[in-house]
Amino acid sequence: MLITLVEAVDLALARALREDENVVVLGEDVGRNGGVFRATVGLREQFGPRRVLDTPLAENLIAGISVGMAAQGLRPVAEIQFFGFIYAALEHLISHAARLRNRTRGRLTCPLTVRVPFGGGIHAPEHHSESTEALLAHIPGLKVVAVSSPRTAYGLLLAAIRDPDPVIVLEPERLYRSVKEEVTDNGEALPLGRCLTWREGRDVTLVSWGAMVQDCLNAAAELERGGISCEVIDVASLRPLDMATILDSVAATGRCVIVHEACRSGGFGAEIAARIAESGLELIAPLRRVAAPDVIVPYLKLEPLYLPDTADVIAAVRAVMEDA
Amino acid sequence: MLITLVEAVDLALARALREDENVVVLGEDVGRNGGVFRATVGLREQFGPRRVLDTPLAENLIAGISVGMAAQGLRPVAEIQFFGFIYAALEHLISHAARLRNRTRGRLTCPLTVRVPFGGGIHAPEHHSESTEALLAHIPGLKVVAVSSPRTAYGLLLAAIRDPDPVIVLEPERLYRSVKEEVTDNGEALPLGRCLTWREGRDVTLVSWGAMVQDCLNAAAELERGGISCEVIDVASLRPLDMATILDSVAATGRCVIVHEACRSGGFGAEIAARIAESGLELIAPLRRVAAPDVIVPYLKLEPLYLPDTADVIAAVRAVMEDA
Amino acid sequence: MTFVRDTAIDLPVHCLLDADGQLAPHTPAAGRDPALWRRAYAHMRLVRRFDERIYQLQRTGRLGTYASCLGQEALSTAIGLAMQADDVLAPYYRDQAAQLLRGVRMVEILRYWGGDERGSDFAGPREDLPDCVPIATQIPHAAGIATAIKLRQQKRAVLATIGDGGTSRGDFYEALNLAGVWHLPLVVVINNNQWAISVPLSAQTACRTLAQKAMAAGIPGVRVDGNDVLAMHAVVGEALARARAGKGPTLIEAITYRLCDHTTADDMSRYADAAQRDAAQGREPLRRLRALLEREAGWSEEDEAALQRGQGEVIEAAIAEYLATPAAPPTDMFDYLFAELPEELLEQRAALVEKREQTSSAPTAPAPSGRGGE
Amino acid sequence: MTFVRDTAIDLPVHCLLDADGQLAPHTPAAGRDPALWRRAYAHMRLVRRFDERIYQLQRTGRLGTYASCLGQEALSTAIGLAMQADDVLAPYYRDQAAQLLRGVRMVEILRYWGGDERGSDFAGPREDLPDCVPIATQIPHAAGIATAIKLRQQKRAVLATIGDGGTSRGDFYEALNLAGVWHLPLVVVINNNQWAISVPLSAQTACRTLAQKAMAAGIPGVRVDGNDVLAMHAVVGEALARARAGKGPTLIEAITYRLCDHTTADDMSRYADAAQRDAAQGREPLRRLRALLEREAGWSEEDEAALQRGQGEVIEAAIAEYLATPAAPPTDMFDYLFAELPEELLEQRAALVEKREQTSSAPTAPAPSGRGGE
Ligand SMILES: Cc1ncc(C[n+]2csc(CCOP(=O)(O)OP(=O)(O)O)c2C)c(N)n1
Ligand SMILES: Cc1ncc(C[n+]2csc(CCOP(=O)(O)OP(=O)(O)O)c2C)c(N)n1
Ligand SMILES: [Mg+2]
Ligand SMILES: [Mg+2]
Repeated sequence: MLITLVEAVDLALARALREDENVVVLGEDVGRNGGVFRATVGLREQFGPRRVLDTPLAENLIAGISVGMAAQGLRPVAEIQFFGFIYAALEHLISHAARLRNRTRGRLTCPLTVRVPFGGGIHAPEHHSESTEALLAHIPGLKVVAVSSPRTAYGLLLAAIRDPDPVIVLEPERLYRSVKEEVTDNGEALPLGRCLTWREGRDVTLVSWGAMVQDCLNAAAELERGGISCEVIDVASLRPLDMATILDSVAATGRCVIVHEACRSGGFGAEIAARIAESGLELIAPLRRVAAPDVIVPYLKLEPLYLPDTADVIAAVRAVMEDA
Repeated sequence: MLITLVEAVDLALARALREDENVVVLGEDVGRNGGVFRATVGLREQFGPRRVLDTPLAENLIAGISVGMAAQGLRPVAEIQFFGFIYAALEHLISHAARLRNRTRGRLTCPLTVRVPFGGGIHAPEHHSESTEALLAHIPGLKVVAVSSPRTAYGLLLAAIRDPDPVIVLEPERLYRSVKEEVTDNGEALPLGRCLTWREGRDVTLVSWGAMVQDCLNAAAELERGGISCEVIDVASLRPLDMATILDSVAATGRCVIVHEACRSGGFGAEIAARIAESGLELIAPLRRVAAPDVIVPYLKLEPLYLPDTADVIAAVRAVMEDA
Repeated sequence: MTFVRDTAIDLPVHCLLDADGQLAPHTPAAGRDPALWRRAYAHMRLVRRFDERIYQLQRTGRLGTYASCLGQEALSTAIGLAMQADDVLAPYYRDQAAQLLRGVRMVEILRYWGGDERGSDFAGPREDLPDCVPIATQIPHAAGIATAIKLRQQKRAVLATIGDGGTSRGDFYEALNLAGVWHLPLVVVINNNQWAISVPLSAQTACRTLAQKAMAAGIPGVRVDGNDVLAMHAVVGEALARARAGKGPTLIEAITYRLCDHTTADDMSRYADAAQRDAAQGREPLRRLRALLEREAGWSEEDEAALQRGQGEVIEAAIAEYLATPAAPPTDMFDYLFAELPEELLEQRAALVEKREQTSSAPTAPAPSGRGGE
Repeated sequence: MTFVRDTAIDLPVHCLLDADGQLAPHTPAAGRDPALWRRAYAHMRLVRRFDERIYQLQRTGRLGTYASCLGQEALSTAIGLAMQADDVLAPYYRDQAAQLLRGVRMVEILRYWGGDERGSDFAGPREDLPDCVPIATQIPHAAGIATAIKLRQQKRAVLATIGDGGTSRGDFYEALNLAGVWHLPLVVVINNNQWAISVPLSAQTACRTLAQKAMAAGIPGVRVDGNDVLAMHAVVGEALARARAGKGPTLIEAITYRLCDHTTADDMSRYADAAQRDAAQGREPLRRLRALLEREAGWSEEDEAALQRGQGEVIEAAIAEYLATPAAPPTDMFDYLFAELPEELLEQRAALVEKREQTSSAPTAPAPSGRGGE
């Protein structure tokens, strides 16, 4: 069926709830309300209030109880309403979820999924457009995936829920309703830890995740017309990172532009750039990053100028083509 | 006088308390006890309980009230007892301290200093040896400095306290008492946002911060005997980052090894590597990073094998010398 | 014998002006002053009208997501009336009424909700905190401000507001506990409007009252009818006076009802029972104060009409000023980050200027807001 | 009239066995059973001796920083005795007594404090949480476990412990509030040992009692003499039975005194008054239970000597096993990170193996601990 990204999330959640009685969905407004983004619509009605829990308003608590639930073998799927509110949950994610298996040498584990809408572009209030995923991607013991379309949302979310370890799933807010795709509800997960190459190309490798994948695809289509051929890689899984796919592509094209919505410095693009630099690959032109500037996400009036966009990607590709 | 790093911290705090009545020291056990590391010894006796405050046990609260105090023009100097406990404070640091000036277009500001012992090597319990400074270095609106010796502790801490914006000061636990240095209590701050070049060299640029600076210096001394000349740069200020000094050095040596104690992937070394890669500098050999592996800091029995050390730095330098 | 017993206590709900506009016999002198009634009524009326207009602006794409304060004007008005100029307000996002009384300009409020940081650069109350979005985090800030005031031995108070949902977050308890042990000049007012977006109070806590949460901090907790501006004024006034006089903090639970969607991005009909809302309508604050005014102070239809006419003009002028606000320079996003822009960022700032020039057609006014989450 | 009033309540401190070893007349039958007295006494004696030996091991560099439970053995022993095997314990770091009763082995405890993760792979209580270092974070975990139990409609309870300092952290309140509203089978026991490192309770909160913090969650709060193992056993037993029976959560404040430095890295003399500590010595748990045993159950010097001899052997055997523990393979730091090691990390793992081989002289036993902070 042709559905939006948010519908794909809902579909995957329903599938997961159906196939495993240990799956429990929890968070603020996920039950009666069906989620502020409508990602959990109908789940409470269908699976009942023991499977879909409206929690009190406390992100630290949501993460903390999820760890305890997971230690008992449940598979909590927690929603943090917006990425800007995940900070209060970090202690439990970093100091506990990521460590429970290691700390107990495998006696207790933490099969937890945390879903978080991230990124800007929906004209939301302050703190509703953050994308500081680099904070999570630095933490040993966490897996971090970013979806970029209805299909990847369905497949990666299912993979995350079935994974025996904690996985953070980042869902780009501005793609929730803006793209539709044919999704078959066949229960097939996408693999974690694998890049997805959406477009093959000869001249430049574009590496991206989340909402910016769409900008990369748009840019590639536009550049094609001017005779520049871009390979578009959707990192999909920030950690574990499938660097082999990226390096193979960059080895072939000799040029790389890394694109993310988060602010530049210390963004996860730096890690990819560092690994390319360490690899010793001889590039035709120095790699480039397209990213937001190192400033606080502005309120909505200035947000359009802050967010990197298709034009920025195109400009960067042109620049690496000229650099050589 | 010849003093340890922790004594230098104490000295700088006393100086700051003396020179500005708005300076207030706060945290867990900083008063009556003089701090669990003894970094605040004597301050409560000297400046009284209105200037040196023992808070209840709550890192989120410490950060939160510091924002409020700073908004009133005080200059709170908060201690988070160990870096592993800063996670609970992140929401206030990221969503408020870093943003107050911007959010109010300069009406309210946040002249806050947060001191945090970080890093391993003191055989402490779990969570007492973390160095996830990359989380902070990614946040627009925060300044992040790492001290590496008694003198830099004194100078950078004073600079941080006098700075009109929030500054996180990272103090390496294993250097607190292991090195002594001549420090003059003259109230002279070191500049924020400047690398410190501790040793000049021709062949390789070593870029590091915190405790690893000592390892780099040790490695450089050792390598010198074998005829390899290393330039040792102490980044000192992760944000703002003085990339010019690093790039100048790397341009001259043509080789770079970035050294940090934090785990490799998504560590702040990645940002430095990315900027070198973007710079287009032609290196003689690909840059390398020396870092901890991407695993959870082990308990003390395995910690020695986890921490990067002088031997790792030497090995990396030898490797870049051979790579060419 | 059993050791584990219920330790619930009963706290009365203070009310001076009942739902029918009858004044309680024990109303203190201040609450009997028709000048206060008129001032409070006029302000609540202004806020309600302003709120409606903001809602319309949002619906026509001239403003971002907006959180209405419909039906909750009394509590915030009482706060604004009870506070002194040198007290400090740490609001959440339904405190339009208090903010206006403290000197925040309408156009500033419009700019804030319109997505313009300049809206929080209040010309008036320079020390007040801006609206706080991350729930409950304003309470530690308020405690920090109160700490500064206490350390400096000033006779000022800090007042922070929070929703019922916000009382579930650690920030709230941690800060109240500190206020207790440091005996801070802090008043925390809970707007218990019965909902946190879609989560009803009964799913938020097992406490029969939110005021009793004060006991976890060893401080007084008081319940008051938040739709009764006179009781609110009396209670908040007393708590503030205590704070200023060094008598320590107070927690106030003000009982209201959210007579509107959570924000413009919400649809209350999805989760709320219409009958409950209708019942709450009967307790809303304006009607009852108007009844009192009519009965006891000769308030007439003409008075009402004149009031509304005057207010309409004020509001429209503010809206016109808002809509005519020149766009902020995009470089503002760099220029208020630090006291001084680090060299590191000069290049990025220059790149922004360039991008701006290339895309001078870029929309700087907000596009109509879609389903922006809450 | 005034509206703001003190809302303090008085909660009695339950005590059955007083400081002189006298049994209260209202002691329930279970508390009158000499078999319980003997079992509790023997265990507390074991724990005290074990604790002393661990301290010595730390001082001679064979173990990392250690948190003693000296003088607080009763509370944890009572917990261990009152819990059923299929209940779940979420301990903090002074629960050696309860852990041992639940089947955690001495050698596991030694390994944990010796800096070896394998110490938390309990052979015994597989569902119990390991020691929790970040203060108060175990309380939400315990609430999560209780949620799982409740969702699965099992008749089990979860018991979590926390220090008095820990009650200042948001985690504590957030989780209690949830336990209240979800009616979870959770018992939280506060070891109110009067100190959080150097911070006395009076600087931690203005509350007269910590039990009253339960009122912020709408759940029962009980105070008990934590050095009275019989009262503790009765209260904890009742709370656990309630939890298992679906009657909801309980908060228990157990009043003790930390008769030791905070940890081996601390020096209490820097901040604590020796006289206060001496006074507390008179209320310590072992002496009073022994007085009861001697008076009412014919406990003799010979009984005592035999007990101590037997226990000494058990402890020394555990220590010998600890010291003979083969070093863990360094690759363990990779091998328990995830169910399956991601490819990404294979190279790093190989590098570690190589480094290990090159530096086979690397110390794997801990060097003597310096001033390791707390
Ligand atoms: C930390 C945090 N989590 C979630 C949100 C999203 N959110 C905005 S308002 C709200 C409900 C607040 O309810 P309440 O505190 O009762 O205040 P009310 O809106 O009812 O006045 C939520 C969950 C937020 N702003 N901050
Ligand atoms: C989140 C966090 N902050 C700080 C510390 C350091 N620390 C360890 S124990 C302790 C005091 C705890 O006091 P209390 O809760 O009363 O327990 P007690 O040790 O007295 O039994 C502190 C501050 C920590 N472990 N975790
Ligand atoms: Mg509410
Ligand atoms: Mg204690």
